[in-house]
Amino acid sequence: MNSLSLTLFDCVVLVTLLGLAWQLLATPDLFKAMVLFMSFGLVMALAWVRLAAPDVALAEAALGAGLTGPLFLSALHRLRGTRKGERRQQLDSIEHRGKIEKVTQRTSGRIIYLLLRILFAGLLLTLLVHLATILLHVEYENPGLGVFVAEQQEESGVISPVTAVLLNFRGYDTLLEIMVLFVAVVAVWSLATVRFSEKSGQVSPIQQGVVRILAPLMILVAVSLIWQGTHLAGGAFQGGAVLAAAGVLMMVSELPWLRLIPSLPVRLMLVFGPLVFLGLGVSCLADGRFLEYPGELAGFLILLIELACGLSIGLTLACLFVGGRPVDDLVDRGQLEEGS
Amino acid sequence: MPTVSASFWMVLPVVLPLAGGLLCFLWRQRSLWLPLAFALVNLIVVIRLTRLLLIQGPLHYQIGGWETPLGIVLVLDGPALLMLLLTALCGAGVTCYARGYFAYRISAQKQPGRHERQERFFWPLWLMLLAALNGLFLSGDIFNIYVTLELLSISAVALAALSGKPVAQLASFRYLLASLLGSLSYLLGIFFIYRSHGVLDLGLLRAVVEPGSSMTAGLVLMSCGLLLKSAAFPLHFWLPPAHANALAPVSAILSGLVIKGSLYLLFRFWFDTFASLISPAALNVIGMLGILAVFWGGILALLQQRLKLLVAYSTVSQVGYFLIAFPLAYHDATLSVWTAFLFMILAHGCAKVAMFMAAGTMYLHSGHDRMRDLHGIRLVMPLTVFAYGMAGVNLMGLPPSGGFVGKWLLLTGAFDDGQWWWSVAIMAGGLLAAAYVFRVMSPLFQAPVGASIFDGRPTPALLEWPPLVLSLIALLLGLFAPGIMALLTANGGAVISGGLP
Amino acid sequence: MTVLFAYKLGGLCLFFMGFTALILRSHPLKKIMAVNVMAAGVFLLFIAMACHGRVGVAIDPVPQAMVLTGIVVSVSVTALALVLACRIQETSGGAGSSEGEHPPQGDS
Amino acid sequence: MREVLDLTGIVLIVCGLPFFLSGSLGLLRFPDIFTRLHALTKADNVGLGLIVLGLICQAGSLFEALRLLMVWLLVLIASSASCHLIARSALEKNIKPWMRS
Amino acid sequence: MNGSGWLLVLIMLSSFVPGIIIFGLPEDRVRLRTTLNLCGSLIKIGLIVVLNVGIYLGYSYEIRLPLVAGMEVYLHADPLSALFTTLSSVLWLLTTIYAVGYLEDSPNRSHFFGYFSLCVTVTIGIALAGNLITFILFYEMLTLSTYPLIVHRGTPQSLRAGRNYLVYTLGGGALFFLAAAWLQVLTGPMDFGSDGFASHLVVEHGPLLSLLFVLLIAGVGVKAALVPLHGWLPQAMIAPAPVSALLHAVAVVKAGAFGIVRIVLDVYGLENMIVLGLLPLLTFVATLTILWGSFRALQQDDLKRRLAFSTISQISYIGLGISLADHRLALIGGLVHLVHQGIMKITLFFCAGNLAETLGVHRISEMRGIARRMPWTMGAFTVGALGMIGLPPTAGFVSKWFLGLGALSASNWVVVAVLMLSSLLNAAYFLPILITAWFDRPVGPWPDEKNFGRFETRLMLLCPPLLTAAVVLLIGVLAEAQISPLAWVRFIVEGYLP
Repeated sequence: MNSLSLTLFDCVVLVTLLGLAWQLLATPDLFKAMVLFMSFGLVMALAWVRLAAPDVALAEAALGAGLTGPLFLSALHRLRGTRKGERRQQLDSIEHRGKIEKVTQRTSGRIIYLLLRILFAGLLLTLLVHLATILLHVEYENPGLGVFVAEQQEESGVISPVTAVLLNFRGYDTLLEIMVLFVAVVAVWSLATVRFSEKSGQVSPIQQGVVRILAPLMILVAVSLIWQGTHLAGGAFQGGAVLAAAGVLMMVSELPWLRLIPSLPVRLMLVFGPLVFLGLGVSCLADGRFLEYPGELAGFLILLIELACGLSIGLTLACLFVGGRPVDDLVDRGQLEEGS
Repeated sequence: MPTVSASFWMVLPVVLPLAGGLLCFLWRQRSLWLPLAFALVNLIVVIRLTRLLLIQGPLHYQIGGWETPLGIVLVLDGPALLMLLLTALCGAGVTCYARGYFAYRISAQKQPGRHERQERFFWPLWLMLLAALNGLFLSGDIFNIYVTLELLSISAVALAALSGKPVAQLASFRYLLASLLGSLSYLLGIFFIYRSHGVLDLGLLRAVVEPGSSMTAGLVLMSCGLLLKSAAFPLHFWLPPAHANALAPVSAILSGLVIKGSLYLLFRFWFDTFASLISPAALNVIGMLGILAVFWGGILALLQQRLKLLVAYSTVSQVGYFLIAFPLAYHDATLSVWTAFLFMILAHGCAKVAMFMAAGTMYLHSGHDRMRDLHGIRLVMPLTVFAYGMAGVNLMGLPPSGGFVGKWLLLTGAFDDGQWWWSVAIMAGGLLAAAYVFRVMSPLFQAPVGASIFDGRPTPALLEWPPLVLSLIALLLGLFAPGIMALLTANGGAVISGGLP
Repeated sequence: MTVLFAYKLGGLCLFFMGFTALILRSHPLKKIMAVNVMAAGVFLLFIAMACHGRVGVAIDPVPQAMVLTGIVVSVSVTALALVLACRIQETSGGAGSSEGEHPPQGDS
Repeated sequence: MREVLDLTGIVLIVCGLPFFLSGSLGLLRFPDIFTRLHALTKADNVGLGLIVLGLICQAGSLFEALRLLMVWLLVLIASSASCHLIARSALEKNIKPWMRS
Repeated sequence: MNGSGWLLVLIMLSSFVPGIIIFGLPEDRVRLRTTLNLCGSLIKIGLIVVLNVGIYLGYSYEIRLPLVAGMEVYLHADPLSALFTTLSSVLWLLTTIYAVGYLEDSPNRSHFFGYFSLCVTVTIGIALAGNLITFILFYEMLTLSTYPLIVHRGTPQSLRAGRNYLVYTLGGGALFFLAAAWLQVLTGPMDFGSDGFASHLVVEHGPLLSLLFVLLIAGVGVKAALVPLHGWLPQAMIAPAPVSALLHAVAVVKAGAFGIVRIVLDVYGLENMIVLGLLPLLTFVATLTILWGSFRALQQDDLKRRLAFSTISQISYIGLGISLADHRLALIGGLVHLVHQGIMKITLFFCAGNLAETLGVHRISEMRGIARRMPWTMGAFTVGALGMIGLPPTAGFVSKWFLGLGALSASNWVVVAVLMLSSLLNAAYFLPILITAWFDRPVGPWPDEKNFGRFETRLMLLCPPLLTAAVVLLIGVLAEAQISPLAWVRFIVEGYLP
């Protein structure tokens, strides 16, 4: 009975996932697609829970749904803000829409286009079926690396196996991954300057009040998630995401002091986590190997790294959401002169 | 203790540029000499590693001290070291050139602030890219390779968009999507491989790999991703606009180094790790794609009006050559084909970097790169034109360049196997390359007609010498062959060392 | 076992749905979303593999760690892609850019 | 004691479910944004409250019970605030409330 | 006995190093540049004298640099290469002197002389190449280093000529490269002078080897201007006169002809050539080229164009001699023509350059009575032209005499006829020039006359042709002397046909 209902639940989750994905990809309405995308992320988190991956579920809820959704929304807002008149065409030209339309005006063109689509769909379907049959028929009895993780868990200094893998056994991957985040921020900064909406005075007092209550709470949650990472689900990424969410909330509510944060402290904080990780890794070189934590200190060092990285990750994600460098960062000289 | 010291040197090519990138971002005022120092130190480290390799043979290094099935291993063997060497050399060249490039533009004072900003963001991104490349070549773990690939492509995209032109941004957006698609395909491939054997380490994989549909599916997916990332023929659509519209040092990096990363991986997977899965049919398909790429890229390069686009299309064409090496390697997956492949990669890397740098200098001076209107530029910057020509010799595969050695080895390989038809394509491609190289040289040699509007300032040494030196290295690469062979055979004869025994 | 297979199949379907949309949709935001859906599909495959459903065998944390890495990477790439898309819109529109940047010209 | 708690829990949860159902129905069937908000928040708050209470009956420790309660409280705050914001932006966009017509 | 291989390297460096230095010199350092050039070529000639003596005494000079498996750079001096080296370096000295005078006021001289030195270095490399790979190495580099010289003026015409040159030579180079790679796979790495490959291959791969021979000859034939592949040469006469001299006498065409000799004698070997029956093919192409070149030369009014077509025809005498190589006398005639043709043709081009530079005369129709204005130049021209026709006592007579004897001893009447016909044709296109220059009265002013004081033209322009004309007469008269090209060629032939 129990397993049957769970199976049913799984099926519902899966069907919802696929349906949502189909809808969000098919709908022409961008806003609807965003909303569907966020719900897609949440259902995804449910699926992770069902698949016994609480760490991933937390990360998905915080990052995949919690942060990516607002990212999309703010991007849409930004696009719509500049999207007036003839500029509307710029983005559509990415796919040479016009050409296709011209081709499809003729009957022969339309038929060929249709045939191409059928061919494409057929190809993909064949591929899908092929891969699925491989998954169904070719089964392997290898236990994966779980056995090794379990064997060496005690040496890793932490209790949670996922954290052990992330920060100790395969800490090098994680180091590079944090660098990916960092590069993303540098890239975003190189592209644009931050901007705030003009109507800061109109933020609802209720919103501000709620944010004032929620933000400290969220920071608390974030820290606890990071700390909890050593023995339960959680860790730097999840905690950082919650931290970022707090930041995003504050920014959306246009708290006045946020505009004034200068570039240098932000840069310091951004670099802090990666630098601590890298530095601790290198300091291990002194009497061992790169990223080889001395046995008794391993747990402490991992917690230290998680804290430092969690802070930086939070700030990184918030910066990604803001979508530009701080206003005082490398201003055009010409612009300054115009201003003065 | 020798092992500690060896391991110490092995992580440095990754750690140093990472630290450099972080510091350059943090500490902007010093970012003028900081990257230069890091690039040079990187070169020194790699040279030191070369010595270690020659003395000790291939090196393996477990990060964090964890044994292989679980931990990540760095592997340094002949091919990896050569790639590191290429990266370090070109990296040092590009770093010098970029400094000169930005200094020249900043001093022009046309758009105040703009070029300073570009430079400040260029350094951290470039150092991160360098770290990613080094990590990629050293890595012995398929998932770690995925992470380095991501780091590589995200910093490459950011660099490509740096110029701020809408065209460049559009191109880099496409580049981003293409490389994301490639990464995801690669990741899906990892899934199929991990589920078959439960290991990620390349050396262990090579030991356990056996023909089976799951493994094959994984390899195919991974290869598709890598082919997309290296702009193999039908998947090359993103490359020319992205490479041609970026800033000159960035174009050099993208064309000379970045696509080499995925190409190298592809070759390594097919002929080392998963060699037992490869069938002749698959190799022939790849070879056919290569031929198509050679011709398609070459013909399109001939049709271009802009210098940088021409050079970008020539990259498409050259990638074809690397793919032609695949079918020829099948019967003889040993020394000679690895040598041919690596020679071509090294030669093309240096030559393409030099070529884009030279093209960039011409652009700086004339404010455009329409080939018709570049006549007489030889008198203004003879060294740059000379560098361009020498790099072109490499692409044509004329002696004594590295391209010549590679082509010779490919040709003899083709005749050895009795697959002489590839040779026709190889030669025809060389002629096409000659055609498009001299299509540029011809106007450059033309006597100036009327008053040409060149920027009157003298070309700084930093803009002239790096391309010249790199192109000369590429040109004389053939003569360094004994040294390169010594590196390749440092393992006592076998080229590849793979993972831990 | 069958449920896990269903999840894997779902993952594959998501991957291919995303791929189709990536090719066919023209709007950049849609393309970015499609990539995210593809990524979700791959992650689903990994996690379903880790949770092999055999009694007495520990759940494999390595794929979970890989997926965590993947999620973080995909978030950062998504953010970059979104900003890039916005910038394309803004710079190609000429005026109204957030930086008051000079119209780009003669820039290689 | 155990059975009593279990039973209470089940009853509470079963009581909570109709609220969710009606809330969802309202979301789907109500004519305009304000009425939909009304249905959604009202029903969900009570429904969630009942379900949380039901779960508290199952909770192993006081700490866990407190945490569950916190969930409810936070959702209350968040949903009321977001409801307020949605309504506000609807008003700003001059969306007229539905009148029986 | 072994001489040091470093001598060969030194010979190459003696022109390479000045070349590199000259590239870096500023435009106005004329004197330093000239000094460097002359010193380089004098040192080179000195070294080559040492080399020749050494070879004559039986020393062997070689140096190897293995690159990758089956690929090594191998420099090796044998009598044949010594012949070519000597020719090129002596003519280089003269051409350099001439070029200094010719380009006195033109721009971009640093580049010009830099590339010029590179060209000669590479030509010496071709001469000293000891295996096919090394030959290819320098052969392709020759293409590259001559291109800037051809397009030196930068006019649209010269750019077009340069493009044509590249199309022909790079195409030929590709064929050559292909065939060489294939041949190496069949025969294994093979040094020159080893009497060709093992004869059992001929049995196994006869048709393939014939095909490869055709490809190889096509590859070198482009530079040697064999008939269907000669199109670039008349166009390239647009380049300055010293470059024409270089192309026709010192480097390019000669390298092609030298390549034919190497392929026949050293790659395939005479025995294999006879077994494969490929010699008649070469004879056919050579005769065709001789006749076609002469016919076309008849129709030209532009002096340098006529000389270019004459080169096409004359160079094939070498090929003709080689194609009858199983007969000693013909081989001697062919090889000695390599030298004789070079000296005679360079004389003619020097003179043509003088006419153009001093009087602006480019066309034969403008040459009426020109000998009265420039008697010395025209005297030298006359000697060269008579040599080309093959009249005694010039050098041309010697080579034609041996060729004719060879053809007779081979009883190849077609060749005999062709030789006679071509001599007639040569006379037909050279004699009118001489007649109009010496015996017509000048009409009106010269197109673009410059006055150079005491002499009819610059001294540096005048001396080289006079010198070469004297040499043409000398080696004709003293052909049987101890030290003469003929004697050296006999020495070479002893190696091949003992």
